[in-house]
Amino acid sequence: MQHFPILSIVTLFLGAFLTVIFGSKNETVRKFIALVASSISLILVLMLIKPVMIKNNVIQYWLGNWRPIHDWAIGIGLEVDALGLFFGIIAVLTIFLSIIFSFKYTKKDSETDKYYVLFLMLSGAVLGLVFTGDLFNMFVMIEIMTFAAVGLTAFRNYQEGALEAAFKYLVLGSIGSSMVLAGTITIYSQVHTLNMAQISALLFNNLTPSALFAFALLLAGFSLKAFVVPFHPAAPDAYMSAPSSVSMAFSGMVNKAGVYAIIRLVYVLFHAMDFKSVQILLIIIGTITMFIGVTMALAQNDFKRLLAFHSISQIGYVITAVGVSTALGLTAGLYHALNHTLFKGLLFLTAGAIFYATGTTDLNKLGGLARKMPQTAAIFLIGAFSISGLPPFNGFVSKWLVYQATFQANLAPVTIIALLVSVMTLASFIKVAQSIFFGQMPKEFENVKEVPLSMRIPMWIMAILCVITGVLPNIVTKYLVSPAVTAALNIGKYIDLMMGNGYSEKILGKPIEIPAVDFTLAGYWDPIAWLVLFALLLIAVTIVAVAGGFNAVSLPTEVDDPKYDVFFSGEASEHSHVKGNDLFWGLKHDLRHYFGFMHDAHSGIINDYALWAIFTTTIFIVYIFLLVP
Amino acid sequence: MILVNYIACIILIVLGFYVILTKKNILKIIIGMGLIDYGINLLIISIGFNPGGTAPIFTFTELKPESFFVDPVPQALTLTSIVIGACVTAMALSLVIKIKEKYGTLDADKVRRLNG
Amino acid sequence: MFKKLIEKSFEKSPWLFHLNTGSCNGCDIEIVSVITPRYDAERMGFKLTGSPRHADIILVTGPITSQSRDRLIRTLAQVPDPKVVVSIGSCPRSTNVFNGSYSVEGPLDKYVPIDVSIAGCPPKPEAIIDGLAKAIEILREKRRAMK
Amino acid sequence: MVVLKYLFNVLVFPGLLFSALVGLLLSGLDRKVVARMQKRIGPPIIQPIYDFFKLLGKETIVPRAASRRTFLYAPVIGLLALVTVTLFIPIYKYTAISTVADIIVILYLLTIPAVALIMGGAASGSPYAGVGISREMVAIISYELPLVIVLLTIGKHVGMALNKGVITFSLSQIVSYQAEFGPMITNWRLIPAALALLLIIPIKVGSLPFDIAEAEIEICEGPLVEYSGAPLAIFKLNHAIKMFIMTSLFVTLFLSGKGTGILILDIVLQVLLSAVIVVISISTLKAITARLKVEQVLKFFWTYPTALALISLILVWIGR
Repeated sequence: MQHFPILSIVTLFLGAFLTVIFGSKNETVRKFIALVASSISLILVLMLIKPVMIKNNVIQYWLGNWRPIHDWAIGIGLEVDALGLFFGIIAVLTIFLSIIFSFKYTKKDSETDKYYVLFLMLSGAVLGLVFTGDLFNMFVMIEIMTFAAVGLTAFRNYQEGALEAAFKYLVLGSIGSSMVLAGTITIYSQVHTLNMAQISALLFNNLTPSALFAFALLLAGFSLKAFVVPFHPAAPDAYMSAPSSVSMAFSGMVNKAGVYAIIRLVYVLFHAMDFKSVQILLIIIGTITMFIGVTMALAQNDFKRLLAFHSISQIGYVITAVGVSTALGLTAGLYHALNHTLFKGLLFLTAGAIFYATGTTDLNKLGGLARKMPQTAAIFLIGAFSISGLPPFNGFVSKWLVYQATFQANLAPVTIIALLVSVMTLASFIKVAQSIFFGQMPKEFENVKEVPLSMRIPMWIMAILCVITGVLPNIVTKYLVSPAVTAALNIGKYIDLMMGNGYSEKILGKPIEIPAVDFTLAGYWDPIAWLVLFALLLIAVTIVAVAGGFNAVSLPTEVDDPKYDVFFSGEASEHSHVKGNDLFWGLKHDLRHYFGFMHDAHSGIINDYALWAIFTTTIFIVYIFLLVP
Repeated sequence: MILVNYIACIILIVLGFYVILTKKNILKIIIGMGLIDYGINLLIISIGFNPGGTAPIFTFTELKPESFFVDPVPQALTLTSIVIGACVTAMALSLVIKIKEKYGTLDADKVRRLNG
Repeated sequence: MFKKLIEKSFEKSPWLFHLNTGSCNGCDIEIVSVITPRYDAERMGFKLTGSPRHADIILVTGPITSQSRDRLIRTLAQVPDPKVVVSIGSCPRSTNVFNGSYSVEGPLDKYVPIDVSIAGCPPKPEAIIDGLAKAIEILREKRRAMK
Repeated sequence: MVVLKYLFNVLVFPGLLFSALVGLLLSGLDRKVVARMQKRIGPPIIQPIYDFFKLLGKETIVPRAASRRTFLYAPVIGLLALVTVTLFIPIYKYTAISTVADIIVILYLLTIPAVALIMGGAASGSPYAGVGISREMVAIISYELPLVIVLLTIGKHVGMALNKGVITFSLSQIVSYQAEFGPMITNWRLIPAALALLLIIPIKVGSLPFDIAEAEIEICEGPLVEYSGAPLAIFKLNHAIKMFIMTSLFVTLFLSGKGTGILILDIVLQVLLSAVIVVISISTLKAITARLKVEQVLKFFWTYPTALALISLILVWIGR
């Protein structure tokens, strides 16, 4: 059980190297290696749940058996506590489903062995980042992750803008990594160790200016990896041009890794959450990310670019909840991160399915696909309803916890913006539903077929998970979210492992207890009663339908009878489908100055994006130097 | 004496940022990224410097209690960082070649089909 | 179990759909005046609807011009059963003064069986209301026949 | 035994039967009052019940371009959500189901009927429905902001008084607050919020000045253009129940109190007060104004009601 973390990481990297050696020739070997590697790491991480989550002890593993000598860490250690494992489970789940989806999805692409190598490298790096206990190791894993991500973004280089997106991602990514490196080194100059547990023990309330400088740099670097608003422009381009199974992994794992790094940095390394100013900084960033993400998404014309902006705005939710550093806030943040991975992954897979079936994801060209692809439409609706937070689905519970947390922390404006953003999310997904799935179908999609089964299985798995996490909030929180919150808030156990027992008791005091998220807190009347209620009502309505003398529904016959044509005030019903940017004219007209400004602000020039990144880093540094001590 | 190293690092990093921000030619942007990397590598090395220490390379026989070394850990970190810097530059250059093929120009103002 | 109630409600809430096939708007103003406070057809449950799918009674005015002919047929086909066709004014009955013109395609009953025909050019609102009352009777017969 | 109670609650008392009947009567009253204001006699009060049953008897046509299942199930889902909401709204002291967090659950459950209407319209595949959907969504975005601020204000106000400053989201606590301190409307700080909610009710119900989504003449009833027969009847029923819910929510939030203690009298009192609110907010506005343009709706709702609600939020915030 001691070796599971390192084994799960190594199997993925080993899978990558084996694919290079054996997989380059034929397809099945390559797929087999990828499947075996991801399923092994899935099983290993899931077996870690019992010891870490339930009995909540922290697993430590020293690479190369470089044990600390008279308790000074010299080797690289993996420390898996509940927080790390929570994000590990999210990552492993996304990897497994994405690989299954990509078997058929990349059938039309050439050189797919390069795809599997890069994807396994990406997944190994994310798992490594989540399990590592060493700051420099975290930097190396971030670097590998960015590297693989850039390679995968440019995978379909024939696609419009893929190369440009990859280049911008690389430049911004390397700026972020340099900041993380500089931050790591400044901490090292301060405490002369790289082990995170030891750093947090030594840095406990003796924050010298250089430590603050390191904190600002690390915060900027990690929020660039999590694509928080000032740093976000590389994300929509990258998500749009990468294959959908990869952009599902991006929005499921890569920005979650950034969020994990921020939580680890802010809660565990620097105990910065005791300072009110750091909380306000995170909340401001989160709220801005939320609002700009969704308003940009409303104005998009491409399905995947719209989804990319939604990932950014949902990460804004998570960061705001994490910024509200009460136990309820962190529970809301982590629960929303889990839900986000599920429904966003689902939506990216539906985007992939549409791209696979029709060859385009442009909202202005598609229409009426629900009749040809009924299952994809049903799955899309589940994803759309859960992201916009309608009750029976999982978005409702986590967004509801975010509202409660923010409002109880006396942040009324944040709650109001959060609720407004939630409605705008609903608006943009109605726009997508109308322009892609409903309405009239253009001629060229007549012979569109449903996607093959191996692509639909991961979609159905995710849809069911979406509903489960929505209907059973107390089980999910008890076994997954609350242990992670305890691990993040009272870090005594994490430090004791390294510095010997009782060390943290002296400096940190008693651990903070965590409120159990029960139904009333989760804004629910217990879900089983929901199901009973819905069943009762369905029966009632059918009784009324049957007895009430309803006449049979007259369905359209094959013959060309105008009775079943759509009412065009008398005209012959030619193809006129209200789609893409015909919708929400009223909103766009009223906010046209705002939308215009936003459109020009995302100019696409790499220098502007770099300017934003560096400008916001300076703001972080100045803010933290002025306000924190 | 060590202060000169720190000032050199700062100059290198600021120069790198300046190049990334202002130069429109994407090749120069890559050079800018390289500059930042080298600045930080110099920073790492100069952090681990103990005045009067010798290089931390020894065999067990030579290890005497009074032998005084420079801190070896940052030097290990620099190795990885240099390798990463090299790979990033290599990847960026391959992307630039493909961009030149596809867009026909290296000017950042023209390579902006994805915007808004 | 609601059969009797449904039948009674057909009599109580007939919804109208006004279809203008090139009329001189004399009859159209009369139809609208039927809903004004003075004659107030709404007290008997009449209501003008926007879409033929919601309508029970279709008021057709005007001599069927060539332009509006197939539109007339298509819209009438899109009305769910039971439906009643009421022609307002003498144009649909006999293309009135426009008879023999190159663009007029003859009286309404060439295309669809008319249930109630209200004469007059334009018919007085009282005549229209009386015609609609008869139309309600026919609607109720059609509903009973349909079941 | 509990299932029987739920069955009764869902099907009869606050659920389907009661709210449908009262909703239809309220919309009949609304049409009658508007007619009277235009010096017309107007239809009998039970006219909507006749409309409902007549539509039940009509033939249901499913257009060729429609995706059948969503087209037929959308109204039923809207009805389910609406009936669930009626269980949460307390009538003076009696509530069918009261959880800690009623306001936000109601807020979200009230979006489901609007989404059901949108899904139904989208599934019908008609361009009129497409335009109707986009207007309906703009309407939702426009009224969500002030509605949220009003609900948070009341929650904060009651929270400050009852459970030591922490906001309360539970309606039963709000009713018990009003039982102690008298109806909320008497508190001068909350009058702007009451005005804002009065302005929100017409657009939430979709009545005339703001019914940009179902404009009869412009876009032939918007999302409902392809509906006929039973689904249309259920949508009209949703429309009526929404009117009852919004007005009784207003009564619960601003006009409730100790009540008479006997359940039957409480119910009658609640329905009467809701009828008064219908006359004040929906009918008068419908009789006086004409339909707004699409962007005017958003501009209107993000300025006047939001400003009113913010005023009372700030007043409450600095109140204690």
